[in-house]
Amino acid sequence: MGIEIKSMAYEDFNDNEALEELQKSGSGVFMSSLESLMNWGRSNSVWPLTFATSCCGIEMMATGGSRHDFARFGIEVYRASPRQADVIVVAGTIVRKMAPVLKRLYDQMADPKYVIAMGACAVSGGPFYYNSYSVIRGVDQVIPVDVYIPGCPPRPEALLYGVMQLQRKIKARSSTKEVMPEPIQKQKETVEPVMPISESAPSTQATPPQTPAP
Amino acid sequence: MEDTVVDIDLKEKEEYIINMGPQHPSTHGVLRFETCLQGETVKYLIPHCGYIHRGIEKMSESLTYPQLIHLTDRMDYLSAHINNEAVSLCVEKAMGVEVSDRVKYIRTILAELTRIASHQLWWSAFGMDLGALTTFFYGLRDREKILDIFEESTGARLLQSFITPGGLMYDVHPNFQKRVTEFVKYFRKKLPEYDQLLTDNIIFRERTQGIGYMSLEDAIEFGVTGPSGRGSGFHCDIRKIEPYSAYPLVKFDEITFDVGDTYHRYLVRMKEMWQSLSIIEQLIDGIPQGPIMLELKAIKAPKGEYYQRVETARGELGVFIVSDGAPSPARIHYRTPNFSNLFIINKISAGHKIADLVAISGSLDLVIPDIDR
Amino acid sequence: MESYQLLTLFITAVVLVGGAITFSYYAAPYKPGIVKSEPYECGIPTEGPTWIQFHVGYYLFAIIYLIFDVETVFLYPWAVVMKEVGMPAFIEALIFLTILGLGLLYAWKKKALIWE
Amino acid sequence: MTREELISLVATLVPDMKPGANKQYPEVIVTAAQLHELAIALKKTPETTLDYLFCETAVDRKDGFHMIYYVSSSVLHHSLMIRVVIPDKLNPVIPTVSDVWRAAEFYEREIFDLFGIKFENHPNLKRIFLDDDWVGYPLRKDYKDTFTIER
Repeated sequence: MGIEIKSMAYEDFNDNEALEELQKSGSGVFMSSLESLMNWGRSNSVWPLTFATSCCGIEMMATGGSRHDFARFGIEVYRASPRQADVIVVAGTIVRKMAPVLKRLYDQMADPKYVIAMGACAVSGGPFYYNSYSVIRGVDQVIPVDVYIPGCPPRPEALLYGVMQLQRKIKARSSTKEVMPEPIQKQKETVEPVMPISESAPSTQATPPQTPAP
Repeated sequence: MEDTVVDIDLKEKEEYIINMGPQHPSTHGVLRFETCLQGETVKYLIPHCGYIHRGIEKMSESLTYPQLIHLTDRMDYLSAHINNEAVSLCVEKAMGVEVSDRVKYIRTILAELTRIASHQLWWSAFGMDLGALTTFFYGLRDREKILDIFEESTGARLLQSFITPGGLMYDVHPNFQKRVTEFVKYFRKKLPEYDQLLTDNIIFRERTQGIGYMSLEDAIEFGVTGPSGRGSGFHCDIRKIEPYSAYPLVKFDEITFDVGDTYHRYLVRMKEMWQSLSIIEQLIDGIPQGPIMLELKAIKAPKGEYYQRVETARGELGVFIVSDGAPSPARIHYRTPNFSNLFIINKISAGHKIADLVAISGSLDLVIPDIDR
Repeated sequence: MESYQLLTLFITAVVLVGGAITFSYYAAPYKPGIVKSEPYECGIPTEGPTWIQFHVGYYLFAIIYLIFDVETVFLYPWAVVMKEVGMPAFIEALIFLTILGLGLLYAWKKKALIWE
Repeated sequence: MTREELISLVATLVPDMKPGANKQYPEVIVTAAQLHELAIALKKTPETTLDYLFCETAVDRKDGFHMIYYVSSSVLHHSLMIRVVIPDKLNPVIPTVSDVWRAAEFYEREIFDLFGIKFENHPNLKRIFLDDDWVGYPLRKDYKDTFTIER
């Protein structure tokens, strides 16, 4: 039907300079060949958790279908339980009632674990940023995110590109020695609204109820 | 004298509560079933929703009418065109305007293509619910053909926001007609494959026949519409009761069975795909020429209350607009099909095994953001 | 010559399995947590205790199935050598099967096969 | 039955009912007290058999909450719209119709959740979408919270 996915050589893939420096400057320790072997193994078999809340879930299923095949990139199967999943692809809107559930799912995943924020709703609240009383504006307020994929819903190719970026990120850092980065708890004191609201005090950002830190 | 095994386990008969919770492969989204189990049989079941409640009705009160369509197709994302068509028809009814025949034809063809695509995805997910992985690849392979047609004409695969109040966003692609006829010819050969794979499969029949019986009175009492209601003989097809767009011009019959078990809800959807194909064939060659957008000064609904009923892939969607004459609605309520189809699950799955509960909730074909809005 | 082959086979088996386990034990990042050790139930804290008694019927069905499953496993090597050994092997198998048949009869009489 | 017959029949059941202004469906305006036995009567009388409640919703108007019931007959294929005005906005209460139409049980839970309208002898009146400890009722016009970012 006329849509080919243009292939890309691995070398000219370094449009993401930050990852390249991280690899060259080394993550503070000499990445032994054993380390890079493990990272090669981990990055090429990242199993996602079946976690889809709304429309992006359908595009994730279409990516799992036979046309934009996920399994070519090592995402062989969607594991149903977080115990056997490596990456949690947050596909869809996260609302305030769902935030503690997502936090609990993330905590119950086995290390090393990664997060892909798929779709505008997971990245920043998407079409529900304004005037919605229950949507969490961005998943990184709940769990630390590794790769953001914009789009509403993002095309399957965008999800594949996001997964490739995650694989490069896994290869670039050693996950055994270095402590995993703590979740970027954006304790936003004040939210700078795009347009000043009439009354003076800008609305403070009430962060969602956090489960007590372990 | 001999204490048979059955007497020993009196103590172990108490029930326990298991959450088929928000993150579960067979709830097709973030819906939580708090099931009380005794052994493997479901005693009762409490559905908890709200895990994807985004407050669309509150948001719609601050959006203008053309902006509404960007939220309605994110409610039931598998019948995106039909949701947008519902809002557009309601606003056009409020303004008392009538779209051209070309727009009516194209809207109905897109709606029927969406219905087929939605049934294909339901069929692949339903097969996977019962453990047949092959249906996933067959169903999505054919669905990609429809998504290519949508993408070529509207620019987006899943959520198109193409049908706006007053007509269409832009005209369809020149070879829209060629590709749709191509698809219909292709899919008429492929649909019998679906039947061979699942409908005639003895394991599938064993898992679905006689399971989850829903009587006609229950269907009417709970307001279960769409293929789930028609599986029990409830004549609720809005395309027949209150025809809109180009439905008065086409001949098709409303599929209903009186048996009301999971297998017949499945059969209703399979036969509906044939009906949708014949509707498209009756319309695709006769798309008249005409303007695709009405020249309107401003899309404003005059003061009053308006209601529009539309038949989506899952049932009857009602759009209720209360307008004060402002460009944005004073109140808008979406009577979504999934909200009414959901709550009968406790009545029809009590006493079944938990594996049957998965089959029953699959046969109801629930899309959860449509429940929570 | 025979014993060497067996020895090397045994050693490579132990080395492979032991190596895999110890390597993954040291290589995997280990971060225990309170929430991580709690039982997983679709993202919701479980209601009530999770270590509850199941119906005894499950256990009985499982055990009876296991007996006859192992029985068929024993019959496979027997079937391979049955032709060379001839009649005595056949009689031994019959005795073996009748013993297990008696076990089945006992379970049947004790109504272990009835699902309430 | 046509529009006028339906309205006249309802007039016989509920003498002081006022016909509404809706052009699409025949509309009747009744008070909260008469609602319940009107619902039972409409469902029972063979000429109407309005047994399918396809939409029940609430609207926050200036003169109070308007409860709107769309009922239709699955056999005779005619519909009727019933409107009940609840002037008291601080403590809105209305009798439930969930014993007449089972679907109303969950429509009313949603209306209670988003509007705060209480329904007398409703089997299980709890919030359906929001958390139980949520403060306020979002779909009211005067709902304000610090979480929403207005535009």
